[in-house]
Amino acid sequence: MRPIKKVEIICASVEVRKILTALEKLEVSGYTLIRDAEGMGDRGRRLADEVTDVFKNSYILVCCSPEMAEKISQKVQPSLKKFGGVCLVSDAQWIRVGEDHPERKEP
Amino acid sequence: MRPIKKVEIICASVEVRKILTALEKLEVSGYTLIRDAEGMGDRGRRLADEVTDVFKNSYILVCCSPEMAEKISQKVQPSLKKFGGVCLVSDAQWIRVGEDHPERKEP
Amino acid sequence: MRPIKKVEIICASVEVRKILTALEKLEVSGYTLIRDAEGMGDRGRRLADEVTDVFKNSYILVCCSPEMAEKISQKVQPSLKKFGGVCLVSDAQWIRVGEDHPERKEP
Amino acid sequence: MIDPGLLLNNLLTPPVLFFTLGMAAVFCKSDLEIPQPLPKLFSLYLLFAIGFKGGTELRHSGLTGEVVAGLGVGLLMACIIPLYVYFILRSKLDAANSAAIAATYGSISAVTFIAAETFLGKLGIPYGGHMVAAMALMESPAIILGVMLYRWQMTKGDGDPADWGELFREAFFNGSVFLLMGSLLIGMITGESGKESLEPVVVDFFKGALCFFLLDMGLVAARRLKDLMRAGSFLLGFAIWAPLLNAAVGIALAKLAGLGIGDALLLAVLGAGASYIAVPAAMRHSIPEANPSIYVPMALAITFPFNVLIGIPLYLSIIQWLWS
Amino acid sequence: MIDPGLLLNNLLTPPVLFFTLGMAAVFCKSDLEIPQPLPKLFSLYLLFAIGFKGGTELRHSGLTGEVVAGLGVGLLMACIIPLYVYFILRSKLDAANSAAIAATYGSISAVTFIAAETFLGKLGIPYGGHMVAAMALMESPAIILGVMLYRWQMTKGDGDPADWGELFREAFFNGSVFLLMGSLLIGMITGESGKESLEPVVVDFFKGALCFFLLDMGLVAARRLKDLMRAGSFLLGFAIWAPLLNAAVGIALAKLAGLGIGDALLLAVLGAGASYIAVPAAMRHSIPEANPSIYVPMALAITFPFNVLIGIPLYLSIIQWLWS
Amino acid sequence: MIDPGLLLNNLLTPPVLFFTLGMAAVFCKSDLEIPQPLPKLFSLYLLFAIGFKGGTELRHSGLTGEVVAGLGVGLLMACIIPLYVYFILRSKLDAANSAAIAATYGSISAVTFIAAETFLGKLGIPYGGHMVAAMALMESPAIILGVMLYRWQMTKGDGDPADWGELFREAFFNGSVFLLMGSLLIGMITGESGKESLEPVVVDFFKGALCFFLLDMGLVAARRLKDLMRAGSFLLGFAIWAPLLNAAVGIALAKLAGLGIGDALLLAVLGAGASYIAVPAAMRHSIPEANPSIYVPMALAITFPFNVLIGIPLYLSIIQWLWS
Ligand SMILES: Nc1ncnc2c1ncn2[C@@H]1O[C@H](COP(=O)(O)O)[C@@H](O)[C@H]1O
Ligand SMILES: Nc1ncnc2c1ncn2[C@@H]1O[C@H](COP(=O)(O)O)[C@@H](O)[C@H]1O
Ligand SMILES: Nc1ncnc2c1ncn2[C@@H]1O[C@H](COP(=O)(O)O)[C@@H](O)[C@H]1O
Ligand code: NA
Ligand code: NA
Ligand code: NA
Repeated sequence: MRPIKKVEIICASVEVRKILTALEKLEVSGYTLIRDAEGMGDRGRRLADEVTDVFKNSYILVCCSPEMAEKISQKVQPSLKKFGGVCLVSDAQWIRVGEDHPERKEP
Repeated sequence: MRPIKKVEIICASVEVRKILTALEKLEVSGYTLIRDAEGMGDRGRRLADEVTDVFKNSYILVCCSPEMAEKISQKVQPSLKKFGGVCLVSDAQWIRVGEDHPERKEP
Repeated sequence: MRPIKKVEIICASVEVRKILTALEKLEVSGYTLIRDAEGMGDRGRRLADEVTDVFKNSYILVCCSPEMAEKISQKVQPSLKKFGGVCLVSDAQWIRVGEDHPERKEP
Repeated sequence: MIDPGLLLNNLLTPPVLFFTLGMAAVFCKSDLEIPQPLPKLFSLYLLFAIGFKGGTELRHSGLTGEVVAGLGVGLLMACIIPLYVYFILRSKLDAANSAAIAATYGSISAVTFIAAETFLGKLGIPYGGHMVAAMALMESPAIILGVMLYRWQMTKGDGDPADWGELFREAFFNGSVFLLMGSLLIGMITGESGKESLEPVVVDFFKGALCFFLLDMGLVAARRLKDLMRAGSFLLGFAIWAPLLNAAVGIALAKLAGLGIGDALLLAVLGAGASYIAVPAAMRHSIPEANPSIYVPMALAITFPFNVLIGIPLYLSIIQWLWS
Repeated sequence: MIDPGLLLNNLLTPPVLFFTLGMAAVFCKSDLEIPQPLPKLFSLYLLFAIGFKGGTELRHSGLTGEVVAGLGVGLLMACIIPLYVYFILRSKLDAANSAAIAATYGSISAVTFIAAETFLGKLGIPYGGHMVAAMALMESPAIILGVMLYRWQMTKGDGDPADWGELFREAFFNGSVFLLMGSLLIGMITGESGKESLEPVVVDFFKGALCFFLLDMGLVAARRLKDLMRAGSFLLGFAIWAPLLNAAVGIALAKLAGLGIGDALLLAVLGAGASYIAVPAAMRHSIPEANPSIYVPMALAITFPFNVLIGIPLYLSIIQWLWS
Repeated sequence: MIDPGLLLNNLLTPPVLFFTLGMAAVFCKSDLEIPQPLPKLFSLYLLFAIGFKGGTELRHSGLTGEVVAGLGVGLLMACIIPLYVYFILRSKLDAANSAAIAATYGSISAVTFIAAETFLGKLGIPYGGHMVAAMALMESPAIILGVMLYRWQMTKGDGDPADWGELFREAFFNGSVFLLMGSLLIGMITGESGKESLEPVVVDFFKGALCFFLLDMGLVAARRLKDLMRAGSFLLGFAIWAPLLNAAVGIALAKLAGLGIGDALLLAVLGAGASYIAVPAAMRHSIPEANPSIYVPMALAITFPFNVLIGIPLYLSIIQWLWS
């Protein structure tokens, strides 16, 4: 059991690729993405009902250290500013298993 | 960085329209909706495996002030009571961009 | 309004069935499942883009007492260890309706 | 009374076999599944195809006496069934659940209807395209009646006036009713030329889509069987004998109205079928006090399989015997 | 000037009627919906089918003078329209939105094109398969031009060099452009034998899929109508007269290039159509300062219905009158 | 040895070209994608169609000596391949990954099989419908054998007895195996009459769906290529020479059993193909210690493209040379 920061990002679907790349560059240990989310905000409704993803949001969750949370929220600011979205940080306990999982063993 | 309340509502999919309308009437600044969720609760399993949405849940997230959180949870009580569901309130930091985004400029 | 623990589990989709069964055996009062999630972690990317669910995650949310949260996180450890995933516990207020909902009345 | 040849003839068609395969998958604990929204695609397609075909045929036949008789008898049946079902159930159940089940059994099951059409097609027995119109007309009245019965019972009428508008919208502009009606209308408007242009999709593609959809229905029906144990043996039994009773009413009315064998079977099946798409969606809003874990599995996991596997050939046997 | 027979002939085809049905569903507050990603399936299918068919026909016809003329005129038009649209709009709008709308109207609408093809097919008027190639070629230039206009305005050129590569990727390798181009190429490569093997899917299935897709377009267009109120009356009007103007340019160019009636209509429709798939996706990345709640609903909720319901028969009336 | 005419004949068919288009889209960084669950729709459809067709043909031919030979040889092969693959790999890999890869290569790839059928169809070379039954039978044994090898190695047998039941369920009632087997059975039961009613869906629609599915496979395979770098050069090479070796075994067995050219090719392809649907799903549960980021991309991103692009015409060249 380890206290961590939960960073939740709701962003425009068109920005997901860039944001995930940014997260990987920051070397986060992992992230989870729920691709299809709708929403309403300052920029009006996004109903996700078109064939293009222009009016669609996605939800990204990152569990990380407070320092990393700080870095992430800095990093995604410009995208959220341009394309809309929300970045939330909250506290949680990560009940994580040891690092000795089998798939790590290189063949 | 601004402390806010995170209101999470899990509700019957058939009620989503009404709840979103209620949120808009309360003039929340925004919300996010994940339309497809399954679940189990006092009313049994909802497997979301039918062509009708009768046994399906949806997930709604609203970030707002404590007062608004109070209002929202009052407002959704009757629907949750009739159709089942959960309303959670927790704390988070909203790392939000300034309000000067371009799409606001009316043409 | 009642303080509760929010247990969030991100697990391999192939494990969802087993984990839900485990939760039901522990007699949780309910859970919510978002079936389609992608992610990245120690075991690489899971893009959820194949016809098999081998590289896909799911998201499970359980609201419960601290004791139950403890039991759940113990229970899911082996699965998360073998198949990857995350288990988070955080605090929230459950604004839950009374138990007198109509569907309970047996016919 | 049921002709074993007919029964076999029905059981050994691909759609029915795929339904059985779906049920078998659940019993074998196979992980076979048809993820959403694929079943929705097939259900939308079936409504579109059957509505459109019915419309073109209605245009072709015109508004003959036979057509009027079929529609009239259908509507009549849709108003009778919910009434007696409600009063039968009230002896054992509360008003909300009785009303919801009455609406469920008073309305129709499009897929059961399609299975009956397919069965008639296979046997080469003719039937009228206007029966699709009858089906479309029969979907809504039961919803209205069910809710009226319930509100009447509750007397106090806590309903604000807007409620009734909402109810009629639910009943008539419900997604599946709307698509069926709309496609029927478009079929009527475009007639021959429309039929030609959509033939490959509406006709050739139909049986395959039906097989797929029934495969999914089999999966869902089998999964729901467990839920039914909760409903108690009275309701389990009801889910079998209600279709029998309602089919009998349909057959009697068809005989009185002088319909042909094909149309009589379709009418019987419209009576026997219970709605698991349009009605549950409407009941959820209009009678939230009723428990969907009762009325949905009854329609879906018992009445539907019963009709598709045994009911259809049984009703046809009876009709052939009565009409001959 | 519009021939009422033609208008009716267009309005009463299944695809147009299903579009209307979709709009009606929203106005009646029906809960009919076609959940994602089903609309994506139909949109991918339509691009695949139209590209492949066009390719096989192009292979069949070869690179004749007529083909070269069609492609050349199409490309020319795709470069002119964004320019004048941009300068017209700049008088009232900021650079970002002007550029995005210019790209939207300079590019094409595949479904409008398909509706025009279907309409010609119904009337038995011949047209060249190479017009699909023209369409494919016309999708990207407007994107490039729109962004160039915008960046030129901003002068400062805050763009890091990589930006242009990104832009060209957006313009030419955009999902829908890529699939259309790729299917066209594959159609050209496989020719007759490919056509034969895919005929049932690419031809027979086409009209049905079109109906379904248009049903969804109707739903989405009607939902977006509200958003348009924000856009103000200038842009509302623009969404009607821009297609008229652009169609006129297309017709004039077609006349000058000596195209036949069918090809002239298709060219007019390529001019008149506004993109609501490829361009919005590209603009979102390349001109994020523009507001998609303006340019998408203009194209989708006004220009598209206008073209499909009235524009196509109107342009044809004019062409028939000018060509005769 | 490979006949360049055959190679071209294979490379220039729509399905193979669409596969290439999918790979190209990823290399060009296009954002083209086929969102879930659409690929699942096509994969379910292909299993349904191929199973059903095979069943009707099996019914037609009956249980002749040829059929028995085909099935027997197929089953034999499905038991041999996992064994030698396992022991080859054990020299370099741990037991878990060796066993999982052995199961992957011992099982079959339905889409590779379909591509081979399509190729034979195009060349007009006859083949037996019972080979689909052989395919269905060959899917499970490799799963069982792989897990047995692994458990035998671990000796301690930490398995509670229930485990074996679970394993057999995974192997035989796996979604894709179940649908294939079920459709085959339904095809056998309904025979001619079933075939007629489903012909448009099962036959006419087939090639188009195959193109779409292969487009998606191209996208996924190309995305996975990067993951493979992790796997190391031994496994990369293995993913090429294993299909060659297994095809050779298949060809040898076909020769011994006296199969015709068409059936021999299908058997070779059943040997050469590696499973990326049924087996990974089963291995994930039964050998969680094995790394799916190794065995899935090997099968999907190397062996599959190799077989579809080069393998099939290569095996046919060899067979034609040996059989003549
Ligand atoms: N207060 C809020 N609570 C939850 N989600 C929000 C909120 N505001 C915005 N969002 C989400 O962020 C997206 C973009 O917001 P905006 O930039 O305000 O238009 C919306 O479509 C919502 O999905
Ligand atoms: N304890 C819980 N934790 C998480 N989700 C719950 C819980 N209880 C209920 N739910 C969700 O709320 C829905 C309706 O619950 P109920 O009203 O208890 O039947 C369920 O289908 C779940 O999705
Ligand atoms: N730090 C993290 N934050 C959010 N999600 C994570 C994190 N680490 C892992 N995950 C999720 O858990 C899955 C399995 O992780 P792993 O076991 O680390 O490969 C990933 O695919 C992610 O969806
Ligand atoms: Na009925
Ligand atoms: Na245009
Ligand atoms: Na193999």
